[in-house]
Parts: sequence; C-alpha cells; structure tokens
Amino acid sequence: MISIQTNDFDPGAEYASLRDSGSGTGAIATFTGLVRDHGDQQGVTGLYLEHYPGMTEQVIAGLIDEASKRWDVRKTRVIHRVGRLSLNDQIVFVGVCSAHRSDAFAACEYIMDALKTSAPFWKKELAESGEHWVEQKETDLARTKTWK
Amino acid sequence: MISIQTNDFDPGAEYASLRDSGSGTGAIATFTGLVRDHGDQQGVTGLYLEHYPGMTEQVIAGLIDEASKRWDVRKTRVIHRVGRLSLNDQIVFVGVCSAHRSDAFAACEYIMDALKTSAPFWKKELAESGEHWVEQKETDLARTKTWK
Amino acid sequence: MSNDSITIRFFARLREELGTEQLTLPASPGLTAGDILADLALRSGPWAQLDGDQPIMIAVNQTMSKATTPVQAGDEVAFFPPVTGG
Amino acid sequence: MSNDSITIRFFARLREELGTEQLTLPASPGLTAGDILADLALRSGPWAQLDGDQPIMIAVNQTMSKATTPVQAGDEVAFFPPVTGG
Repeated sequence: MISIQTNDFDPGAEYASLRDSGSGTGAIATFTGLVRDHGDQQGVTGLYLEHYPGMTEQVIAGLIDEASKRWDVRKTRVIHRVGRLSLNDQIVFVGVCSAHRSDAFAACEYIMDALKTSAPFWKKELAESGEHWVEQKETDLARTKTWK
Repeated sequence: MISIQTNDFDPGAEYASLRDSGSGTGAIATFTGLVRDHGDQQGVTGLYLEHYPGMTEQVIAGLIDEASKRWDVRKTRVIHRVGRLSLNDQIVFVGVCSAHRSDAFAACEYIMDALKTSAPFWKKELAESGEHWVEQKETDLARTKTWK
Repeated sequence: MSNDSITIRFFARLREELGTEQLTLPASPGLTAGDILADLALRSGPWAQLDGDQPIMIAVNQTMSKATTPVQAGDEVAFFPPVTGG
Repeated sequence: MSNDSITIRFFARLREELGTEQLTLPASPGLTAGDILADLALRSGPWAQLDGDQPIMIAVNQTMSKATTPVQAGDEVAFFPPVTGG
C-alpha cells in the first residue's frame, strides 16, 4: 500500500499491520526518514516537500513491483509526507515483510534508494539563513546504480 | 541497549525510543525476526531458543561497537528472546539510528547478520514430526564473510 | 485540458522561478518533449534557464521520459529539477 | 566454581546428547581447550562425538576461542554447536 499524505504516521501501527501477513513471514525490515538539523546546510529548522500527485504513486508502485520480482516480498508499505515539516518530524516510511531476512533488507533498501532518485518529490530546506531547494546528491544516484 | 528476555517486545515502542536521539538523527532502520512456519523442515509450530547468559550480551556489545566504528551510528537497540516461542512470535529486534540512511541500513543488517553467526543462541524447531536442533546455514556464514 | 492541446506542468524550483505551475500549448505533428522545452526557453526572463546547464527531468503522461519522446494532443508534459525526496 | 579447577559448560544439542550441563575438571600446566575436548572424547557413549566430524565451537571465559587457546585454573570453558540465533 502506498500513501502520500500531509499528516503524520505511526511506524508502530504500520509494523503491526505488516506483521499480519501470514505464518510464512519470518522477517520485517523498516526504514523511517526524519527531518534532521543538517542537510545541504547547517541549522535546518524544517522542510517543505512538494510532489507530483498521481505520478508519485505510479512510480512507487513500479518500484514495489520491481522489488517483488527481484526478492521474496510478502507485503510492503510506503508512506511519504508532503507539505511543511519541522525538525525531527517523520518524512518517509518503507516497510517490507519477507520469509527471509536478506530479502526483507534488500527490498526495503532498494525501494528507499530508488524512491530518492526516481519518485517526483522535491525538498526545500528551511533554515534561519533562508530557504533552499535541495540539490540531488551524486551519492544517491550512485547508490541507485548499484542496484541495476 | 541489549536485552535478552523471555517476554515479548513492542517494536513500536522501541522505535519511539530510538527516535528520541537528538535532532541529528535522519534515519532509523529496524529489523524484526518472526517464527515462521518453515525452516529446516515444513510444518514448524514453534521454537525453543537457548542461549549462553553473559556471553551473549558480551558478543552483541562487541558487534555494536564494531558497527559504530564502521558507520555513523547514534543509537542502537537489540532484543533477543529465549525460551519457548509460538508461530508468528517475535524473536529478535535490531534498531539503528543514524544521521544517514545508508549507515542505518548497513549497521542494522551487519549487526543482524553477525549476530546469527557469532552470538551464542541455539534454535530448536518444534514441529508435528518432532523436535530438531537447527543447523547453521552456509548462507549465513557466507553473508557474515561479506562484511569482513 | 482540452483534447487538442498539450498541458505543461512545472514543479519545485522551476515552478517557483518561472512563476508558472501549468500552461497549455497547441499540439503539432512530430512534436517532442525536447521541442517544447526549446520553444519555452525562447521566452524572456527566467525561461532561458530551460536551455541552460541545469539538468531538467521530463515526464510525459506521468512517466519519466526523454527529450526525444513524442508528444501529442491530450498529453501532459512535466518539467522539473532532479528529484530529492525520501 | 573453585579457583583451582576449570568449569566446563555445554549448550544446546551437545548439552542434551551428553546429558550434562556443567562439570568441573582439575587444571594442569600447559592445558588447552583442545586438550580438554580430547580428554572428554575418551569417555564412553555420546562423549565420543566430541572427537567426531561435527563442528564444535569453543568459548574460554565467554570469548570465542580456538582449540589452541590455553586454559588455567578459574577459567570457564564452553563447548557448543555452531550458533543459530536471530
């Protein structure tokens, strides 16, 4: 399931729902991204997240499909917030259940890495020194290429 | 923090506690292992987990130290249950906070992989066809070697 | 969106700097996404950046596309900076 | 655990098959963990497996060790099958 939303989410509840995926599930990997105090600049006080409604969901669904072809994936959950976020707020959640540990980790990390370079979200850092659209990182592009 | 315990745990509460790790945290990766219906054999109905008290905690503390040297790790949490467990019960939890996504994933997976081959736990599968001490997997050993 | 025109959308920094979220252009035979970008870059002021050094990503009908992707009446074409979510 | 002897512990399948959780042996100069294992393998019945094909892991004072690790009075030596937690 994929949700793009302005409101917050509860990783504990998301985990509980992933766990309810049958007696063949042996492994659940989750990732949560938070607004931290440093990014392209220091002293970040918040973020503004913009997205391309419709396309975003389509791209993420494609990433989940791709992950399901490559690994044993029993259930997935992706949540991404948009709008204005404060320091320490939750931005993104990716959770994957699998029969096997290595598949759960790989699929979770793949979806997260690929989301960062292919899902149409844009992040603006809000800081005391002003606003700043975040630039795409070479390291993120490089990480996505290692999955090819 | 490391806990070896017979009682269950709440990954949602563990996540919340990991999240409370300062405004530099940007990423939290968690892994939970569950009792599944197939392992060395089909029709598994439960597990019995034995450990070496004292040594277990020491080995896991060493793995966390090693992870902290290799990656940016701000806070970790490891819980491993022992005793008798039923189908779908939670066995193990590993959670890592970091400033960066790749570090959180790597440290979480490293601790989990290394725990499986170096922490003194032993798993006995309980099935309708009888009890069976689980054999160490070549694939687990191979995964641990890739971290060397 | 009328069915004989093309809807153009902009996001993030581009949307802000162009002061434009959406516009409509007429379709024409053999048109590509890159042709649209080149035409828009001829406009004055901030529009020139569409022909500049900054990488611009293209989506046609909400699918990542290239400058050579053909575009026809009824299509939605979006231009935006490299994505930075997650 | 007295201070002039060595405590030996067994876990999991070994503990079950040997029917022994713990025993005490006298210390002697130059003793190694491997010497203890070889001595115990001379006992009758299930003890022979200590000298068999199955891999046995060794911990001396709760630290993973080798057959060549020296052992002295007061030490705790544990023998167990390869670990399978997680």
